Parts: sequence; C-alpha cells; structure tokens
Amino acid sequence: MVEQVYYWQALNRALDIELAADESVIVLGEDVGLFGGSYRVTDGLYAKYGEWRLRDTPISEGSFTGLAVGAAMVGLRPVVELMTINFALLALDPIINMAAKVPFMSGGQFPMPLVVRMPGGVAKQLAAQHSQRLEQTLMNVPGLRIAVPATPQDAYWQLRQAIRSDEPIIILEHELLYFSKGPLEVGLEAPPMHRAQVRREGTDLSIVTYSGMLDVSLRAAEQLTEKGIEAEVIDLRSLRPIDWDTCSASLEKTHRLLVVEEDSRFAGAGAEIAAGLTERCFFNLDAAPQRVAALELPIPFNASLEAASIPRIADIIAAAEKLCSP
Amino acid sequence: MVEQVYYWQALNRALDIELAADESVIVLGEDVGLFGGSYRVTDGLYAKYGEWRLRDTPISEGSFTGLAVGAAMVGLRPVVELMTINFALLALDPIINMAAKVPFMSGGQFPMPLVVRMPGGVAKQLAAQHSQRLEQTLMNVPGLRIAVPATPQDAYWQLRQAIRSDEPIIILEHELLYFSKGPLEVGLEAPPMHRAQVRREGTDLSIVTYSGMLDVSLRAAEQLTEKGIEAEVIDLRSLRPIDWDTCSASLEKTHRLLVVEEDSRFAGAGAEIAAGLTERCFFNLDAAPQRVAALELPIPFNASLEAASIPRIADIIAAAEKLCSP
Amino acid sequence: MESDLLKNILRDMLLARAFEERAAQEYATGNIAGFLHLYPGEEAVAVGVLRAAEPADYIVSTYREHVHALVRGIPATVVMAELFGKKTGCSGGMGGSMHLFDRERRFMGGYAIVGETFPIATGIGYAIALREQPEAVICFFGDGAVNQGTFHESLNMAALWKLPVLFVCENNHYQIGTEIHRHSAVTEVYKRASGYRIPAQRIDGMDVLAVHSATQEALAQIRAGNGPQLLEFETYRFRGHSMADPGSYRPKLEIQAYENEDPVKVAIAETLAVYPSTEQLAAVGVDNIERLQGHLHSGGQLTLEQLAAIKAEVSEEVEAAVRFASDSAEPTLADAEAALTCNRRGEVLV
Amino acid sequence: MESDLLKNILRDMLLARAFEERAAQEYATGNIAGFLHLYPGEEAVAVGVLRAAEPADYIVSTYREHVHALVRGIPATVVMAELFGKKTGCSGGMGGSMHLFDRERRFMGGYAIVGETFPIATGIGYAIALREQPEAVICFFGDGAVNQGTFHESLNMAALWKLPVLFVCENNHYQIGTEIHRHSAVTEVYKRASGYRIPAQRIDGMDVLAVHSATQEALAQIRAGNGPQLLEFETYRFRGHSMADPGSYRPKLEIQAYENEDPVKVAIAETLAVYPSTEQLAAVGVDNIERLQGHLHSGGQLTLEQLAAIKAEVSEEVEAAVRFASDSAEPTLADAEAALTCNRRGEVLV
Ligand SMILES: Cc1ncc(C[n+]2csc(CCOP(=O)(O)OP(=O)(O)O)c2C)c(N)n1
Ligand SMILES: Cc1ncc(C[n+]2csc(CCOP(=O)(O)OP(=O)(O)O)c2C)c(N)n1
Ligand SMILES: [Mg+2]
Ligand SMILES: [Mg+2]
Repeated sequence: MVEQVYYWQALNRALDIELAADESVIVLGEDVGLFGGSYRVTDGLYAKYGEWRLRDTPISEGSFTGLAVGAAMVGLRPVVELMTINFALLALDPIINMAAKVPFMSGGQFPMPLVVRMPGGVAKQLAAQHSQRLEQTLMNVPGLRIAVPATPQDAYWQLRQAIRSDEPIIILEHELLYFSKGPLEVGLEAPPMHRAQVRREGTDLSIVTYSGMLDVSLRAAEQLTEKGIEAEVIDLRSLRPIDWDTCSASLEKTHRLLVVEEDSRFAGAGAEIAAGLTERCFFNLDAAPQRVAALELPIPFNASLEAASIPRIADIIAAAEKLCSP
Repeated sequence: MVEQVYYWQALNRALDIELAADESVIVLGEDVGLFGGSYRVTDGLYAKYGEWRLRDTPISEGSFTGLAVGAAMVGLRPVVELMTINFALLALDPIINMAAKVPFMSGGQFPMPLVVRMPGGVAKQLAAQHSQRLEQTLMNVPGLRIAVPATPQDAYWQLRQAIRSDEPIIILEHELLYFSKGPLEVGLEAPPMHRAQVRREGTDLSIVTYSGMLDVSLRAAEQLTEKGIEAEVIDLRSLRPIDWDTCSASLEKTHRLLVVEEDSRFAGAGAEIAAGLTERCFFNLDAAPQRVAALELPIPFNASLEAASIPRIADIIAAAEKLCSP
Repeated sequence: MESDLLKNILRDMLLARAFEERAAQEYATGNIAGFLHLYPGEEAVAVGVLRAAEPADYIVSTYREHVHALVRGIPATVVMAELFGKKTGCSGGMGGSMHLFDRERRFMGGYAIVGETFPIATGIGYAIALREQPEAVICFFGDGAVNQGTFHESLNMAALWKLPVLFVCENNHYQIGTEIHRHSAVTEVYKRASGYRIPAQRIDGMDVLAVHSATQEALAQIRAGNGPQLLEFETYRFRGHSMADPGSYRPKLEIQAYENEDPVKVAIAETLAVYPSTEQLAAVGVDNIERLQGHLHSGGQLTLEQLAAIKAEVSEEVEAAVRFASDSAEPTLADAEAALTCNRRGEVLV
Repeated sequence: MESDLLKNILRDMLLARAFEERAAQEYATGNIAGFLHLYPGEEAVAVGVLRAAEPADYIVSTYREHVHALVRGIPATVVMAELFGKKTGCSGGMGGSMHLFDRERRFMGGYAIVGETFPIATGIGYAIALREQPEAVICFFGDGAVNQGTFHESLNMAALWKLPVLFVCENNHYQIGTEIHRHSAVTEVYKRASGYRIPAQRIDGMDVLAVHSATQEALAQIRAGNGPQLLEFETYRFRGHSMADPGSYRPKLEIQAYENEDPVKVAIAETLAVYPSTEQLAAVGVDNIERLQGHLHSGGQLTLEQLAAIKAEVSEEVEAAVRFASDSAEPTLADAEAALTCNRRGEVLV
C-alpha cells in the first residue's frame, strides 16, 4: 500500500519497526526521548519503548557517540541522532577513529552495528556555524558507509538497512527534507543500500546529485527541456561507496557530466564524483565534467546571500547549457 | 648563507625569529615547553621565552585550540602545535567552526592570526589511529589556508609567513620529514606562500604531489628516465588555495596528469586536484588523469602491510608507464 | 546602590523585555527567520552581571545573546538590523541572531555551538594575563552547556594558569526539552567548579540586585589576581527554547511559579518610590513581595510617572530599531567576500 | 588473602616485568617498531585490579596495556606476536602494541587517543545496565587523560544513569614530560569525581594488596547497583613515556625514591616465607619494609626456592612468546581486507 508521508515520518516508521523487532536497538541523542526529536523523527517512541531504549543525552556529542561505539561492540545496535551535522565536528573522533577503526584494528573481532543519523546541509538562515556540509570528511574514511536518502521511501529503506547492518553507517539527512512529502510503500523490497537510481531519463547530459539537491536538479531538468536539453538525473543515494556503474552507464549515453552538490566546491563531495567518473569514462566524455556547488564562503545569515551561496535552479540550467553548447 | 639543516630545525628557527620579533607570538601545545616538543621543533625556546610564551598544555585539544582562537581575536598570534593530526579530530570544532568562521560571521571585525601546526601522514608502524591524513577535511573549509612544506626551506618560509598573516593557517607537516635534511638560506626572499614549485622539469607527464610524497615522486621520476619517460614533478606547497596556473602550465606541455597523494584515494586531496585540473585542462589532456594514493584501508600495524598501503616508488612508476602508454 | 544605577538597571530590563517581545513579533511576520532564542524571564542575569562590568572587560556569549548585547551598549538599532540580516547590523548581516559581535565594545560574539564560549573566554583571559592588564572576561553559558567537554577542559586551564575569567551560568533548568536532573548527575552547577578549585556560588538569578552585587565581588576577586570565579544564577525562561519550540514539555505549574518571580516586575517594584497597591503586589508574586518590602524600607527612588516615562522611551527605542532595520539595505555578495578576506591585507597568496 | 591468589599475583607481576623488559630489548633489536609504552613500576595496579575482576567483566585500556592484557589471561605468545605485527597476534597484526583486543576474554581494546576509554567503557556499561547483567566494566586511564573532555562527559553520563563502570586512574604523575601539577588545577585526581557524585578514593598504587582490596570493594558496590566508582592509584613508571622518550625531564631523586618502592620487589617480599636478609630489606626500600614486616606477621606463604621457580617459569614463558612471535607468519593484504569487512555478512552493497 502506498501512502504519502513526510520524510520524518518515514524515518520514524523505520525506527519503530526496528525497535520492535530487536531489543538490542536503542536510540540516543539530545531530546530524542521525551521531546520526540528536534525534527519529530522519534515522535512517540519514548512512550512506547521507555528511557533505556530512547535515551535523552546531555550535550556531550563526543562522548555519547563514543558511548554508542562501546555499546555496539557488545552487541547493542545504537542509532545515534546528532541534532545536526554541525555538532558532528565534536564527534568525529568516535566516528572516524573509533567506530570505523575498531573492527579493523582488532583483526576483525568486533561488530560495529552503529548508525549515526544527522541532518546536514543549508537550511533557512541558520548562519555559518549551523550550515556545515561534511560529506567529504566522512567519505574519506575507510570503514564507514554513508547513505544520503532524498525521499521518504529511501529514508525508510536505508535506515532499516543501516540498523540491520553490523557495519558503522552514517545516514545523512537534510533539514529541509524532513517536512517534504513523498510516497512510502512499506512492503516493497529494498534495492541494495548503496545503489544509485536514475530519477529522470535523458540523453544530453547526466546530472549526478544527491540529498537536498535532487529536487533542485529535477526541477532544473524540467526547465531544460524547454531549451531542448534532455538531462538524465541520477540520485546517488550513497556517498560511500558510490555506485560508479550506474553513473558510467549514463555517461556512455550522454557524454556529459554535471555534478550538483550543496557543499562548497573546493574538495567537496563533487570532486570525487567528477574525478572518479573522469577516470572511468574519459574517452566517453565530450566536455570537461562540471560542478555546480556552493560558493567558497561560510554561509551568510542574510537570506538572499544564503540562497545565492548554494546551487539554485538557474545555476544548474546555466551550467547545463554551457556544458551542452558545442 | 646556505646551511644544511633538519626540517625540525628550520621550523625551530622560524619560531625563534618570530617569537623574538613580536611579543604577541605565543606557542601552545602538549610538551612544547619544558620538553621541547615531541619532534624537537620547540627545542630551547622555553628557556628563552618563558612559560607564558611557550605554554605546555593539558591533553585538552578541543579547548586549547579554542583558547588560541580567543587569544587571536584580541591580538595574540598563537601557534598551536597539535602533537599529531590524529588529535585534530578533537580540535576540528575550534578550527572549522570557530577560527575559520569568526572573521566572516562578525562581518569582518576580527583578526584571526592563528597558526595550527601538526604532522600528518603515515609514519612508522603507529597503527590506524595514529595514521590519519585529514587534508581534504581541512581543504573543504572556506576561511582556512593550508601550507604543506616538503623541505626545510619551505618549512621555514611558510611558518614565518603564516605567523605574520592575520588569517587562520594550517601548517601540515610530516612525521617522516622532521629528520630529513635540506638546504636553508635564511636571507632568501620567500615566494608567495601558496605558490607551487616545479621541482623537476619533464615533458611526458606531470606528477602533482605534496609533503612526504614529494621525495617518493622525485625518486620515481629519476627511475622513469630509464624507461624513456621524463616526468615533471610539481610540489604544490599548498592545499588551499591550490596554485592552478603552475599545474595548468605544466599540463599544457605534458598532456598527462598523475596525482600522487598519501591519503586514501576516495575523496582524498587528489580528487580535487584531479577534478580541478580536468576542468581547466580537459582539451589539453591525452589521457584520463590518474591518482596514485593510499589503499582504502585503515593503516595496518604490520610493517609490510603499512608500506603497501601508501604509494611506493614502484606504484608511481607503474602508474606513469600506464598513463604514458599509447 | 546608586539611584542612577538602579534606574539604568530598570531601564535595561524594560528594554530587554520590549526588544525580545518585539523580535518575536517580527519573527511571526517573517522579518526575522532562522533560530531565534529569546530571553524573557532571564533579564536579571544579563543586566545584573553586565552592569557590574567595566568597559575594558570582554564579553563572550551564546546564541541567546540579544540582551547581553543591548546591555553592553550595542544600540538596539544595529542589533535589530542584524536580526533582520541587514548590512547595518552589528555583524554586517553575516552573523544573525546567534552571532552578534561588536569589537569596539569588546562584545566578542555569540557562539551557536554549545560549549564554545569556554575556550574563547579562556583564550581572551590568557591574553589579558600575559599582558598583565586589569581586565576580565565574562563568559556566559547555560546549564546544558556544562556537560560539554570544553567546560571541563577550559575551567581546568583557567584555574591552572589563574586566568581572569568570570564564568556565568544562566541556569534556566532546561537544555531545550531536557530538564537539568535528566542531563546532569550533579544539578547544583556551582558545585562542579570544585573539580578545578574555582570559587563558586549559587545566586538567585531572578533578583537583579543580588546578581549585581555577586558579580561585583567576583570581579573584584578576579582583578586582585586570584584567578577565575564561577557564578551560577538560577533563572527561568518564560518562552520556549527558540521560536521553533512551544516549550510544551514543561509543567504549567512550574511556568506559573516562575512567572510570579518575573525579574522585570521585581525590578520595577524595587525601584518604585511609592508603596504599591495590593493589585500591584499580587502581580509581582508572593516571594518577591517580601524581598521588595525589605528593599522599600531603604527608600524608593522612582515615581510611577517616571516609570511610565521610561517605558515609553524604551518602547520608542524598540520602534526605532525596527524602523532602522526595515529601512536598511541588504548586504551584497561583495560584502560577504570582504568579510571573508577582511584580514588579507593585500597579501598575494599564489 | 588466599595463598594461591597471592602466588598468582606475584607471578603476574614477575611476568609483567619480564615481558616488558624483553619487549624493550626486542624494540632495540628492531623486531618491534612504532610506539612502545612500557609498564615497569606500575604492575601493582594492573595486577591488583584485574585479579579482583570476574571473567564476565569487561576491560577497556589504553596504549600502555600489555600488562593489562597479560593479567587478563591473554597468552604472552599472542601479545608478543601482536607487538611483532604478526598474523597470530591477538589483533591479527592489524593493531599492534597500542591496540590489543581479545573478544573472548572481554578485553575490549587498547585505545591510543587519550580519553577514548571513557566513552567506550560507559557504552559497555550502558549495555550491561540495559540488560541487567551482574557485570562491570573496568576503565583504565592515566592522570593526563583526566583533562580530556570525554572524562567529564562520560563520568556525568555514567553517574546520571548509574552505570556499572569502575574508573581506574593510573596516576604516574606524568603526561609524557608534563608533571601533574603543571597539567591539572586539582592534582588529587579522585577529587575530580565529586563533580559527578561518584564515590572515589586515592590508594597507594605501589601496594598490590591495597589495590586488590580497594578494587574488590568498589566492584562489590558497583554490582550492588550503586553506579560507578573511581579509584586513583598513585604509581610511577620507571621508564620513559615510550621507547622514544629517555624521560630526562624527571629529577633523578624522584626516580630513585620510587624505585625504592618497586611494587614487584614489594610483592616478592610480601610473599616470602622467611625473614629477608638485611640486604634484601634494603633492596626493597625503606617505606616498604614496614609494610612488609606487618604483612609477614600474618605468616609467609612462599619460600625462596618457590620464588626462584616462578622466576624461571616466567622467564621461559617470555622466551617462548618471543619464539612464537618470531616464527609466526605475517598477515597478508587479504587478511587486512578481511579484517575491514569482517562484519559485511555477504551483504551486497551496490
Ligand atoms: C554542541 C551543540 N549541541 C547541540 C546544540 C543544540 N542546542 C542548541 S541550544 C541547546 C540547549 C542548551 O541549553 P543550555 O546550555 O541550558 O542553554 P539555554 O538554551 O537553556 O539558554 C542545544 C542542545 C548546539 N547548538 N550545540
Ligand atoms: C588526544 C591525544 N592527545 C595526545 C596524545 C599523545 N599522548 C600519548 S600518551 C600521552 C600522555 C598521557 O598521559 P597519561 O594519561 O598520564 O598516561 P600515561 O602515559 O602516563 O600512562 C600523550 C599526550 C594522544 N595519544 N591522544
Ligand atoms: Mg538552560
Ligand atoms: Mg601519566
């Protein structure tokens, strides 16, 4: 049965099912319990599962994330909610130097069924300190997996898959997606967690994107039709690993690559996407791959400057036209 | 007058001169004072300048780095030594969310004459937790500048330039370079801090590299001559900004790009180098740019596996040959 | 206490309340967006503390800092303009509500990552100590911030090196929706200073005079070279955590009880020259009546007419601030670039 | 105390000393590389604490953990093999000296980033509490680690939720080259637990019996559901911080004074069945003589012959460990890949 649900509701559903299915699943974070989560993701779960399963934490990101690492080593399946990715800067030691390394450093002895969920990206006038996008920091860590669901269906699928995995996984959500709606079909079989998906078919260029930029890209693609350009839009769904094959197949057809990312261009996620695909598809490419990305600025508070700092539909259209002009 | 000095001595000399020149310069870090620094960089300075200028800190990376940010806002010129980059995971909030953002968020009111020095990279069997390479994390931060000196002369120049700058700057050193020797000419005028340098001229391909990988690349280039390949070797000297012009000029001549980096390939520094140069030089390139990088593994403790995890001379030669084969 | 100081204190508190309530309205109408953390209920802390500070002291604050900024002397106009994101704002429209800065007034910023104020303040304290200046740093933080690692790390360093930092806890008992006994093993914040040998006290943060005199004493100790001090002020926020939070996790009775202690009402009552009416007494709450009566014995310094005049003045000040903010220009991308490279000094990088 | 336990304690300490001294030699000859942090001088802590633990308890340690691993029962062979980086090592040669792991013995690892042990231990404690098991976690850390933010954050959570964690401070007075009064505002580590309402004591860490009984009591409290405890053991490392450090920042007199209290010598003396000679008494140091005499009154449990036999046994054990390590194969890149994906369970990712 297909329902129309909010993205946060899809996450809530996934958590509820997994909490019910396995007593080892716990959720930890600031205000995830009594308050129901800053973005409602844990709404109603505290009443249902109690404080030991839904644990409100002090403002101690470094340690409650590390606590989850320890708990995962002895078989709990913690789902850590970092209120926003901005606070992940305080939790990178446990994520990068503990969770991603302990299974390896122990010679393969320990499981690490840890999920860290957090919204990343630019929301609405939260200013520079609250507008981090740390994709590339996490992408560079062997031992981590990163899902970036852009739809309620993916949020539901990927969170459930992540909770069931014994590897440490980051679910990178987006503030502006929580209150977006989309179809959710609970019974549908999930694709592999890290497989990309072609969201729109096209022949003239391939737009490779993810998370909050998917919608912007799709809308740009619609408008590009009017200019005679048919863009294929690929939703990566995952940033580590990246599904190169789906992207390469698209480039074989379109010969042009446009990466759309919300993080700032220099050394952002798009650098790897562009470099990795250039390595794989160089002789299929008719033009240099281009990136539409955020400006090289901390995000300004002012609303118009904020909007101008990250990719807009018009930016994508302009880049696509330029890319497709002979 | 040219002397042969160790890399650590060049840094020590730079610190000494700047400490003497300006009372606002202070050095902070674990064991930088009485002990003289883990890698001797602050040797003798405690006795000369006293504990308020050379401050031994507790093991509180997050806060003593943040302390330096506060001190810089009121005009001290702190040079923070993080014992190794691995501990920078605990200091990324002050570096990324404070130092790099305060001048901007305040609308341009505050100076940020902060230098953070640290060795990064793979040394000798220090195992996974002590073998971080966080280049790309720092590269993605607007507001930061990053120097990666590979020689004593550059270490001397760039540290002095960094201390004199009012912007926050990372000096990324390397454990294995501290005890390497090279010429130092104190009186020589310094090139701009972020300009790249062609360390070896060649015609067949451009090897773009930095820090510890420079020496490995140069040695590979020597051996490549025997195979009839003349490699140009570019030492970036800086990772933010990158001197694109020097690289592009080289590619106009060689038409082939090989990036050699010590961090792991996926979303490493090389991704930006390759993507940025592909954008600029696409129609000059005869082959897909290639990256020689560390494996997608936490660094193993075992000595042979460790060595196999990061680029070796043979890896570079193999990649260069492949790149140059028609 | 001096009569002028008392009037200034009262004026600050009235301005604070009026400014914040107006900011809430501007948020509702869409002139302000983003996170907006308001201060009603806590005025006695900002006013009592900052009125005890010297111009040469430095202030480090959080995302709930509008009132700290106002009391410090940043004009309401430029604070409101910053909330509107305008070029005339005290951070040029780049920082917004959570990041007010004013270098001239040594207002060293609002920080939005909980716990950042500790090292910033400690660093400024380090600079002061190194230069042997008679200055101090005032570092604001909430009860929730106490559990951040930087609290511990910074207090240790401040104490170890005897830095001139006054740590000021605004204990409003909540970390967003989590009450203090659910986030802290020790709920008396001042007791946590003992792990660093830092003198500390808990003070009624609804009583502006108590706040003021405790701060004066602490600053005197600090200026005497005795190292850091910590003051915990118990207070309460009348609104939700931010405009996004209805605050529904708090029992009605608790809210009611604290409203009876409204520090603004208390301050008014304390400065009135005449005995208040029974209705007025009831309005300021039972607890405060006793406090007030004690104070009134030492004689009143303000008539009801004067009070009305101050209120009108404050109201016009807020009105003017909104006008100023509305009329101001937006910053441009060039302004943003300039803010980013403000320290470049013409250096050629490449 | 039981005679068998006493003998085991003595044997542990002798093995610990012999193992570490041999590791130093193997480092000198190049069979071991990287950072090597040795334990001589501190044996009484590891042995006293771990001999009081149950097999079901969990151990979380630092980079100075060889002896913790040995006392916990990980064979010297596989510990030495790990130091050599061999496939037969307890971490398959992937972890090395600072990262010994043994899942079966609930040895949850050595961590090389100072302060990581706190949250790891707290997390294991959380799992135990949730499952209501009669288990505990023992968390080792140094005096320098106390100033890491995670100490503060984790102790608060452990106390808040009454988690079964025993925090064990190995206070050897140094953070590499920085003495405790130069890194901590409060040098009595146990006092810092008061900020979290965690019961804490300082114990002589050179006296293995005192360490053992304090640990037993603390663990009993923890198992009774009373939440975390902290024990500070004052001790001393005879060597530099690691093999890279000559330790020259420490006054000679200080080193000499502590060597007189060598816990291994003390333990030997305490278990000897006969009155020691004057030379023997002198050798173990003045302070310990009194302690020893007191103990000898309750009767000796070991003859000099038995002591010699244990020493020979221990020496052969270390010898065998080195042989085993030398003879073992190196891990391959395939082994490394397998370690990395050990939890994949055949999942198709893309
Ligand atoms: C490191 C970090 N974690 C979480 C948040 C989200 N957050 C903002 S304010 C707040 C509560 C802070 O409570 P307290 O310190 O008591 O200050 P109050 O808001 O009550 O004034 C939280 C959790 C944040 N900004 N920074
Ligand atoms: C976060 C971090 N900072 C710095 C270091 C470098 N370092 C390794 S051990 C050590 C000293 C630790 O002292 P202490 O906790 O007293 O333990 P001890 O070595 O004396 O047993 C330091 C600074 C580290 N490993 N991790
Ligand atoms: Mg609060
Ligand atoms: Mg120590």
